Amino acid sequence: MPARELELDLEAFEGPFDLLLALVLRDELDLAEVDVAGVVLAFMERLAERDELDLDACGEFLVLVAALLELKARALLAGEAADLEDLDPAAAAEELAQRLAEYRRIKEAAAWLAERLEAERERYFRLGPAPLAPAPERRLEQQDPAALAAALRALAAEPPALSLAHLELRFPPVERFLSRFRALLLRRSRFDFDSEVDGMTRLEQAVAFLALLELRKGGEIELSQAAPFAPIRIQRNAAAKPERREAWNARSA
Amino acid sequence: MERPLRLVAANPLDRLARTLEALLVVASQPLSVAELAEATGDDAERVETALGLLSERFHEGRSGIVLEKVAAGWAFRASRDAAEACGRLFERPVERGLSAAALETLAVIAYLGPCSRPEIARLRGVAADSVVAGLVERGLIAEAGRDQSVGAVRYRVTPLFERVFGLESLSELPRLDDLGSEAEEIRDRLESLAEARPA
Amino acid sequence: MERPLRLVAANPLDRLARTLEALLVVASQPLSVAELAEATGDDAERVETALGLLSERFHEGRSGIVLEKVAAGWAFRASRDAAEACGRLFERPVERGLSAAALETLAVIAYLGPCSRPEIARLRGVAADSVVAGLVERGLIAEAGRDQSVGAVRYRVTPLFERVFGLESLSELPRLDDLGSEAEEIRDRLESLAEARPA
Repeated sequence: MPARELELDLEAFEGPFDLLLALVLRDELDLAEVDVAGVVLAFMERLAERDELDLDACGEFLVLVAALLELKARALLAGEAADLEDLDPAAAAEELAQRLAEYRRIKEAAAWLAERLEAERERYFRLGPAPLAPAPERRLEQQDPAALAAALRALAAEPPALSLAHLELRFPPVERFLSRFRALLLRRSRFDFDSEVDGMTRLEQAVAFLALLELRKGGEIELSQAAPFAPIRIQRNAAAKPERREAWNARSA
Repeated sequence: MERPLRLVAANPLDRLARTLEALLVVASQPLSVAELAEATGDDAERVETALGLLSERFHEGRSGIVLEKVAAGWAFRASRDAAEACGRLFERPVERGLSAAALETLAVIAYLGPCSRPEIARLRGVAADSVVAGLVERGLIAEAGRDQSVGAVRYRVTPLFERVFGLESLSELPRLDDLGSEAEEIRDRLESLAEARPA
Repeated sequence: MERPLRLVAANPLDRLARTLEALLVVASQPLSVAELAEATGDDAERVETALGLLSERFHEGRSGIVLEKVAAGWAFRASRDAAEACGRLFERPVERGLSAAALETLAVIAYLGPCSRPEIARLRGVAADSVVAGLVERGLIAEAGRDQSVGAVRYRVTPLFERVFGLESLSELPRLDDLGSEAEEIRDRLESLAEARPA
């Protein structure tokens, strides 16, 4: 089951995770009341119920939770090109306010359309041709077959657009953290996750954590944590030798 | 003349006639007396009488809208006086080109061979129903049996398609060697792209 | 009263009006003045005058057939008095109403002009795919080429949309108020929210 379908039962919200995000984006849910740690705990509980680590689900979850954290930090809702990390809180608040106002206007327009539709309920008109009308003949000029080739070529060359594009996040590749941690493990048999990712953005921290899960899945490391929210300890697995793996990033999750 | 006119306006039969007018102008096929009676909640006899009134009003030579009784029922048609103008209305000018959606769909079917609507939708990443219906209506594609596994109707290009694109046969389509030498190869490529594309 | 009637009947403007009636009763969508002028071989100004005559005759409350100006053209429809009878015989184009998601999506497309699913999703904060497919199926929106940069299919509203919502053109949509105080209000709320939260 995808992470976005994760059922949540929080104080402020009950329902699937993706609905929570949608409500937050639409300003229908007060973000201050959303317990992000509760979301994480719910996910961890579900993970614990399973024997196998579902890396795809983890990746998606981390991406979504990172989105939520970024939102909560008021730095998410930047314009297409703006670098999120460069946004100061005031600019981010401005951006968020603009975006919410934009959505409000759309809702107003939708309400106007709904009223209009109701008012026009009594207007019946014919859909389709008249019963005794001649069938219109459509003629087409001679066409160039090169247009067909061009159409297919364009379809075959179409760049894949980003999923979750509306969240407008930029994801650093997991590979970057994989190499970094592997290099670290060559020098040290154990390290502390929190101190390694100190100073990174939340998004980078989330992707770094994903890299940890990947290393653990491959049996390269062991993870331990004394208590929830205590520092995460990483220990090199003596049996495994660090090796290069295929590039993998959060976007392909 | 004023007085009888007012009387007619107040007459429920005239009211019924107006409702019938309304029904007939919305209908896409001739309506029977039974259908009209049911829709108006009136009896067949009164509907017949009202139709008689309307036939008088919407009569050839008197009105551009003519009420006609055909085998299946009653329907409005254009008066014969307007035949020439109607001819011009329905004779559409020769169209210069096809929409991007139509061209893409034709390209998929022409290059990959018979495809079903679900296949076309998957490859293009958008629903194909209206585009396919439009191309069928124009005679550029036609049904070609059903997909073996799913049972969906498949479509092929028609001889008219070949004429419009000036092709003796599909083997004359411009080569797409950069995409793949075989239709299968091109199809695989499009499919993997479609999968990568957000739904 | 007989005499003036005959005179009117002999008047070429009335003849033009009858031809227009005929065209409008067989047309499958609203006809623009230009289309009517071309089909009748008459000039636009005279067509407008004749349409004025017809509007008087085919007027709500006076006739079961009503002439209306809609979707950048002229079309006949049933009078509102006959809505109940019509409801027994015909389906409305938007029979079961539209969901909130569908209305929001229509609003985005109608106001912003052609846009793609990712753009709609960005504005609404949720994926738009099934909603868009539903609106295409109902004929309220249609494909309008692909986005130049990303290659996503873009959508526009159709003349049917204008007709269903009874709009002469999209310019009849109410102007949405400028952000103004609302944006400020939201910003204030965000700021107080930020202050209330530790670090």
